[in-house]
Amino acid sequence: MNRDTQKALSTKVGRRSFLKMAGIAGAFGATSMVSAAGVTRAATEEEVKNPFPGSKSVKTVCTACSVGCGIIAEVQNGVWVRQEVAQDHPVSLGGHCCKGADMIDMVRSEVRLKHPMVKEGGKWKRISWDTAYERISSKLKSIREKEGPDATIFLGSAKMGTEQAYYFRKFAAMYGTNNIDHQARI
Amino acid sequence: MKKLIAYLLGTALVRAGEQISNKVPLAMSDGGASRGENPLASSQMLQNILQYKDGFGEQFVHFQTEWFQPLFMYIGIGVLVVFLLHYLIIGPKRFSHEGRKFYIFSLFMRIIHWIAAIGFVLIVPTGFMMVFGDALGGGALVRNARYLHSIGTVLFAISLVPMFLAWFIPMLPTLDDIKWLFIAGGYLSKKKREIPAGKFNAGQKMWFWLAMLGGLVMIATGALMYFQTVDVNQLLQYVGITADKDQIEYLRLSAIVHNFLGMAIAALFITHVYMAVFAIKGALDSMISGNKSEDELKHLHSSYYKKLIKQEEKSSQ
Amino acid sequence: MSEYARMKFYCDDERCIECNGCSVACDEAHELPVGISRRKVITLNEGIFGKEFSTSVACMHCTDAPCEQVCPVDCFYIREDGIVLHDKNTCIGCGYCLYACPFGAPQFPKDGAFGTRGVMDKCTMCAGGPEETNSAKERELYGQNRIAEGKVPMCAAMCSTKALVVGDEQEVSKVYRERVASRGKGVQSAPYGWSTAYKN
Amino acid sequence: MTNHLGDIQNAKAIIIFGANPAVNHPVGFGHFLKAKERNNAQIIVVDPRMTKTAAKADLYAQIRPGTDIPFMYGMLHLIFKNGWHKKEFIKDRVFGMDEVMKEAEKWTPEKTADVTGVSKELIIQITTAYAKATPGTLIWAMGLTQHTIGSSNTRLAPIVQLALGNMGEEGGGTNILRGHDNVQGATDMCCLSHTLPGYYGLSKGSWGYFAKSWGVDFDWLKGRFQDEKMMSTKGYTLAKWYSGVLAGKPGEDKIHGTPLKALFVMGNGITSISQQAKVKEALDNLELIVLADPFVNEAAILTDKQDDVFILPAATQFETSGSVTATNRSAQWRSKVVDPMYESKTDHEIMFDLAKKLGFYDEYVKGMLMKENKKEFTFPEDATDEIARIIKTIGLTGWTAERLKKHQENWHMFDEVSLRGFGPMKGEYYGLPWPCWTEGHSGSPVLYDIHRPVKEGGMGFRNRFGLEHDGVDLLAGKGSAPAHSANKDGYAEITAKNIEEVLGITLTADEKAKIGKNWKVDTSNIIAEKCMEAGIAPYGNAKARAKVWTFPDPIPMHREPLHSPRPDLVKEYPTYADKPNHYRTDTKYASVQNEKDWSKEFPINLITGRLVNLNGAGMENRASKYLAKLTPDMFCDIHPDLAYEHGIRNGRMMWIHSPEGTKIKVKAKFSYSVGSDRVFIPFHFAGVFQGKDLSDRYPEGTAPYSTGESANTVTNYGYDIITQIPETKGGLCRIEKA
Repeated sequence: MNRDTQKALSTKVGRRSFLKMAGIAGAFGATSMVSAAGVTRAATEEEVKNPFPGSKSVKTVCTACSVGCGIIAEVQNGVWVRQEVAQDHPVSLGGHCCKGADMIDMVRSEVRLKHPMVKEGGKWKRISWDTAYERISSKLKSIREKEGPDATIFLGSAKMGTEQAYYFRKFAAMYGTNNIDHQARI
Repeated sequence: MKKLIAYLLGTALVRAGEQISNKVPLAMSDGGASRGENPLASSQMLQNILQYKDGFGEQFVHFQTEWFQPLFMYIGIGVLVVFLLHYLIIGPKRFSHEGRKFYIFSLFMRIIHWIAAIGFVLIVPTGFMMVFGDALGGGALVRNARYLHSIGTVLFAISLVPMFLAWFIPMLPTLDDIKWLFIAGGYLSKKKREIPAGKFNAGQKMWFWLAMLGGLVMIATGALMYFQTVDVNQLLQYVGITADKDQIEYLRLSAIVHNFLGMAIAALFITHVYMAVFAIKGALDSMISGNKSEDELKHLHSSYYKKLIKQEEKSSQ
Repeated sequence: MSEYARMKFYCDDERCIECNGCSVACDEAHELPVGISRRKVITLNEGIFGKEFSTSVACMHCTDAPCEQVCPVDCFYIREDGIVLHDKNTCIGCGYCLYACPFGAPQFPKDGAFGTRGVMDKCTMCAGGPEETNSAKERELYGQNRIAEGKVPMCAAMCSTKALVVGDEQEVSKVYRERVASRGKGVQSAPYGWSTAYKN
Repeated sequence: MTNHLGDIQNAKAIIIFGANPAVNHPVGFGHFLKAKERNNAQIIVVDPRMTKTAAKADLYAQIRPGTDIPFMYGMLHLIFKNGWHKKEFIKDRVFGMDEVMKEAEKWTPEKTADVTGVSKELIIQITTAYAKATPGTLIWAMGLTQHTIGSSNTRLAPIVQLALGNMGEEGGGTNILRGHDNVQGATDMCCLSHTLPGYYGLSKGSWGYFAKSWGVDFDWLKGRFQDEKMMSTKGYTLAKWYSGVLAGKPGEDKIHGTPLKALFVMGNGITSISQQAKVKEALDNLELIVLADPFVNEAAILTDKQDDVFILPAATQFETSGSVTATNRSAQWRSKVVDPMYESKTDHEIMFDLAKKLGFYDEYVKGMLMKENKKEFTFPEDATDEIARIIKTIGLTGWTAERLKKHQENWHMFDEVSLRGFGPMKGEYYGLPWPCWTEGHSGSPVLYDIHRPVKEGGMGFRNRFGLEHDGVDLLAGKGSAPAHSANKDGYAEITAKNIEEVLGITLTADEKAKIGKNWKVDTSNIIAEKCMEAGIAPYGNAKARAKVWTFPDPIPMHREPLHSPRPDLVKEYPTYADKPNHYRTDTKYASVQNEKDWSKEFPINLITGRLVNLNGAGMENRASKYLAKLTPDMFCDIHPDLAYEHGIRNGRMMWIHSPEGTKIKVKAKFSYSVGSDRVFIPFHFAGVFQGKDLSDRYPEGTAPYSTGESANTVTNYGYDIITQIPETKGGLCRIEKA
């Protein structure tokens, strides 16, 4: 079968741009755009450059492990639309393992908890934050009064930010107990 | 499933099977193939890259790019041209449809035949559509043709077993067939004479055996290409055959076989249609009503006719 | 032709650690259905010291791509930079490209009519497809078009150990030669899989 | 981690004990591979399992679980015998090495081979390769710590490095790979039951310092506690909190303190800690369970408790901002990507709201307002500054929110290998690895490095345990001070009293009035500033202790795991005596080990570990379809030979039984990565308990894409003698076909 590649190229590829790219080992080579003549309307600069017009890039750090790989998050209208590559990060050089590559999915996961819940009589029941706070604090208060502050244990997290971890420790201190721990213990 | 097969095949094969599944695959991080998932995603993929030239891959590419489309074209056009010429030069055979009728095909058989026929009517043209998909521009048209191709196959597959069981005895070769072949069934002459043939002539037998056995192969290869990830090694293991070719090789082989065999079947299918509809006027009627006229039977299936008459005489005595 | 770069993939099996970063980065970037992995990481001889190695496999965007040759509906097209793409509107999902492919790259989701096999999906080297560049339609059918944005394909950009390299043939060869030389372990003529993909 | 990931590229040899960076820290492992390419560094892996890391190694020793100490002593034996140790370094900078030498003499290659199961030749080969290539870096992770002798393991590894003079060197050091993204930060902030933030102890003095720094009255704070004694008593730990609930039940460990009634968990996968059956029982017996997580904490699924189980949707770290400390002590600023999704709230918001309800909100947040006497605070920036203001012990003074943000904005201005900054970031190291003594300090990329001045990250070892012990000087030897130091020798930690003498300066009266008692509580930061000028490390310059005289084993000693496959060695290397009141609970050692010969009934070593696509208890990753599809089922790596003995087939189900009588049902996966005397299971699964599928218990629409048995249902009893870290890497089990 003869294939008219040339024909395919001129009709299908005509309006896109080619570039000489050196996407190699972290080097984000300069891209020289060599564009071919268009058959239909040429894509505007904005369309070609940014599929999410008006989005902003936010620098942040992966939450999977302690390597601390950089992440650039593209946010459009308050929605995290794309996880970009932090190719210039000094430790990760844009690299990610599968967990890191999937951070955006963790945030957007469909199975996230969506509202506070309580188990009552073995059934999960949706409650408001106010109700949750009210019920938790009154229960904590009564346990604290009856059994003392040491009848409660606080298990914090190595997934918190440093400030949050500090405030978690402080929370236990002001609650009045040293029953506090987190994953560094394992 | 395995238990059932074990029961059917006896324990020896099962023991063989056990040895196979206890055999340690060298590469176990295979994307789940060892857990009975997609065998196409197995670690064998890597070896396949290196062994590409040794396997059917290059041959498939060669056949598909150089052979299949032209061959189908020659066959399609060739057969049609031959029959057109035959029709114009020699012309159709005409038999008297007056007079006595013989009830040849039972209702059940006719139904079976027409199921198969509808199947073929779906399969063959859609097959051609896929082969010449580029000329048709691909897309939804050819994609739907592909789906119809599968649906046709289901119809054909339904008819296959009853048809085989009902007809395979009269379809067995006889001496008449050699004679029939020598005179090419008498189709090359305008003369009306008695052609040596039983209930089915040698041409019909060829078609029958090709459609049945070839059809089986077509169904198997087609189904494999359709389902793609049905683990062939596993299937072979169930019937006691140890094989360790990679899935993709089976697929490639299937594609090659399916195309070549498809050409033969397509050719004979067209022939069959031509014979039934154009070459022998009124032949179609026997598959509709079940009756064949005495004239036709006497000439085209002379041995069978004689046998029928003899039986008649016997029963009337 | 020479005016343009010739884009190639190279996976360094001395560096690949089967972290699946490339594979998930790809799944995620193009929001692929779960049944599809445009890129797979494969490990051989797992657990055997000195013999185990891993590598990442996807469409290599071959020279004279066999998939393009065998396609019965001619849905493939090859860009001047060597990227092999296809038109999903033309594809009929027959599977011939898979049989022709040495790398097992073409994938078939179960999203056709009546839950049957749908049209083919494969690595686009993040270059989208024939739809309008960066249009919603293009993204839906083929995923991101990072090449048009001047960005590195996702898998290589996110490779954790920089085992997977993509780019102009010259550049990739340079990286390859540098690594082979610095390891001081004999010189292989070309990266793994290249002789099959690029006939050189 | 004394050095940092990029610095590993400077190593000439890399030895990895009980860590699997190729799986757990893939991006970090890239630097290892580069060391191999650039430096021709040999990678040596000592691990019970042929891991993905070992696949890239030049030498690999398949060690018997729990025998790292014998292996390291075996190495030390050869090092000392061949004179490969750095004698000057040991003399000037190490205390107690002579006793280590004495112990090492016993560990001949033959002896070591017998105990560890590694051939004599390989031990010699590995030691030679490692000792001769300097600098060499030593890596470890959970494979070394999760043992009854975990703390001894983590002491002997640095001793090996000290003997070879690899500490304080670029390309050397002991590099411990932390697990979660902010284990380092959360640990520095001491969400721990035995310390206060910055590793300040629980003494009255520390509490006093914090009360003052938080702007609260000490007596008020004391009043929050049961009494002053409990204020200074270590609490229950994550590892053994269940004992606090189950106290008093027959057969349970006794407790010394109030029994637990309520559990408040924030972002902690407690389905991934050992003794799951006990954890479940404890959960069932609590009065209140509060679980705050972005996903369902599977503790809620595990428990049979029918009432008062609260699950609160917490925001992920991408829905808030703040700093996070990487494994190399570098802080990075996370900017907020999106607002909390759905109804979720950030962790701190939940804490603040609860503090309001519990009536201590004003005291709680006051620390953020103190620096500039503000009326309102901004979280987290003001919290970052609060931490910088208070935490001196590890030198967080320089970690102001402003500096950390600047580092993030300019992360492209740092070198990969040295972390050194360029341009606007000149004179600073990326993330200001602590100690970062002052607001102008560069950060310290390599700990204990005396080749550079203190203000550029140099320092000796900390003076923490007095000036002498048993008549031996604990301060560093002559000439072993950091470069450009006013004091060339060892010196004590800096206090208001000795500052003038050690630094050779005179303070003004004003300074004297402002200065704190010592460098740890000097909120005026005069001590640190003066020290920088004089090139003095505020914490002193002392010897590293190879011998810790207060520990049960002053120098690290081998002790067999509680459940050992070698009864003969149990007699020779018995474990500790049972320890009463260990973090409020009695903890069993000898009584378990001597109960019976466990190896008869449970002949197979059980090892657990991580998978690349999951982390921790795995909930957040199993909630991603792309990650879940990589390992859809819980499985067990088993050698085909072992499987064959038990009639287990590849891909079929099998049972694993623990000595505690618990069991799990998992899929067998044939693998050569484990020998035929051990099996490996990953610990990221939950949602199935002892063969029973619990997936119907997830609230609607929250079930992850894959569930499975928790490995920690069958990990054995056993806890570290110092830290109470559970022994999950050295247990026994029995397997059978399911």
